[in-house]
Amino acid sequence: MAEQQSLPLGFVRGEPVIEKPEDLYIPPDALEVILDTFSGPMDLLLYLIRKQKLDIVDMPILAITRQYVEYVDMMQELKLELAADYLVMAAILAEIKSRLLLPKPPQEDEEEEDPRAELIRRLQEYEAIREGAEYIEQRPQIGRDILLSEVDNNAREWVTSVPPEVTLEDLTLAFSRVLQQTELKAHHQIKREQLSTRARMSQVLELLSQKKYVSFSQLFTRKEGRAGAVVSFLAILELVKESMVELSQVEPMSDIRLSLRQHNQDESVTA
Amino acid sequence: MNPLQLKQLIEAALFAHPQPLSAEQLYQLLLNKGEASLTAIRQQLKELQSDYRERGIELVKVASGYRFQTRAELGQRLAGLWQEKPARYSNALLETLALIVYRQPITRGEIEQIRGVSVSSQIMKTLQERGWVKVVGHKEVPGRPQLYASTDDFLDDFNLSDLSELPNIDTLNEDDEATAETATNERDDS
Amino acid sequence: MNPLQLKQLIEAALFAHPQPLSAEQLYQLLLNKGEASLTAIRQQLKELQSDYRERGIELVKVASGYRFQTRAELGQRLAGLWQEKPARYSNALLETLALIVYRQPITRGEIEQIRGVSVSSQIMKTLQERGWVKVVGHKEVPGRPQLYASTDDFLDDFNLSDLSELPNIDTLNEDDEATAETATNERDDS
Repeated sequence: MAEQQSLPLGFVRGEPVIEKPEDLYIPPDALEVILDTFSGPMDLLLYLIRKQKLDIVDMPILAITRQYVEYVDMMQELKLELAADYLVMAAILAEIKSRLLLPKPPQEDEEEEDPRAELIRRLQEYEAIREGAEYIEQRPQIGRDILLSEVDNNAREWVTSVPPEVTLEDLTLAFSRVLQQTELKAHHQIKREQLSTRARMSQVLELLSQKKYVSFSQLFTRKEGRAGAVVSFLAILELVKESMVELSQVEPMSDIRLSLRQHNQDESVTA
Repeated sequence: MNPLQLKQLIEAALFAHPQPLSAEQLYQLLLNKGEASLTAIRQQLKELQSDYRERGIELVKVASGYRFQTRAELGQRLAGLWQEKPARYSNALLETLALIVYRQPITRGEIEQIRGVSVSSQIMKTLQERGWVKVVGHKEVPGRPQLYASTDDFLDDFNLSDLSELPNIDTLNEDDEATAETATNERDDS
Repeated sequence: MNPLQLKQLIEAALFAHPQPLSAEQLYQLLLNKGEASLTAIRQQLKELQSDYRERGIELVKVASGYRFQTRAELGQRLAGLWQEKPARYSNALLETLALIVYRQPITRGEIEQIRGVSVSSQIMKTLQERGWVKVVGHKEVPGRPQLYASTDDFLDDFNLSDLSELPNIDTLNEDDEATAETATNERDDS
């Protein structure tokens, strides 16, 4: 970009403010703009170096330090909320400057001993990252340069839902959790019957929901043997006890009939 | 703007815009004055429709304008893209199921009493839709609550031929009160 | 399935699916056993890319797969379709992102050291919310700071299929002149 050389430091009442290299002067109003513009002390430092069209390795530490400190002082004077990081950098610069001013004259061929070396390395790394940031920024971005779409389709109508899997282990674990919970409670009404009895209770109830009556003897089959008969008998007793079924016998010695317990009109009003 | 550029622009706009766009909207939203006529847009829309005639998507005109959509015949095949992995059932559902299986026939109120929390209608609905649980009657107490039991489908799905094959995990053996009330047949619990 | 049918199916799937799809995903989600090979899918993807070479939308490969998208050159013109301007990211955010992308895995402390300024939590939050950055581990130094890296979503959102597509930044300091000239012109965003 061509306007790079006359890059304004900021804008005061619409007028661009351009820094004079010799005499640093920043109009107060521009400072907030500056603070927003620089992403940190490294950015400001890099800016000051480039301002003089110098390479990082040739950084004139005295001049740069003076300018940097002037910026920072100005910011502080104006009581702008200045990140402490700017002061840290000022201290680093001051330290380098003082080391350079020590009587030991710096030699051209002793680059490693240059007190600026560490800062230069950091600036170079920072500059590389700035470049990387720019590469990223210039990439075609979703939403800015590139748009995506989910084109209308009727596919969802065809999606069948797959119900979750449950294993027997999941189920027994769930049951033991329930049992543990109930054990923790002081008293509970959980009754412990053999599962076969409970299952038989369900079967009898189901039978009764289809037929009005089921004869007692129908509930016992020879095939099941003695154990089966016990299960059926206990199931019937339990059903009677829980007021789910009624037993009736028309006359002595006739077959006992099971029916669903007739529900009491008065009781059912509650709902 | 030459016809090819115009076509590309219209194509991209219709692709990216979530709602259908009419020729007039395309004209107003995309073009500066004098760049192309409405007629030119209509012409390109026609060309686009023909370009996509043999493709997996088509450009159709609906009431509010033009839009791309996938070819209807492909819907069934594309369903695979949205076929979700089965989720997991909540603990609440599993515990409810476990209680119905192990304590059937049981009312919702009894399940709630044991679990100490209310059972959502959604859970009962899910269990019944899954075919694992059914209503086998009503308990003759006020309100005549439904009695739930497990189904044959439940046995099939869990690869059981009979409920007695379920692991016995009664941990309340030492509970005297409960034992006193217990039927004592076929004791095989440890 | 003949090649044309396969191509149409892939095309429709990529148009309809909100996220990119890899050849493997297309194979798994769309096809029944024996209908077409993975190689056949790759072949059709190649053909589709060439079919769309001259169109307003293009088929590109990004990190997580293939997707159709509008041609980048049209982005500015298509902006007319939307009221809102896309967000611009601050230099601070872009520098932080660049450090994570180019110097990953990296700790927050290392980012702060290079940038010379503390990294605001807001920036890290934004980067993570966008899904561009994730924690990949901890550095085994006192405090075990988190190590950040870039994600596939970052690559997808910046139209990259691989990090190596980004220009190298480590050669910069060798040609001094060029760098010093170019890097300052980002300032005029006031």
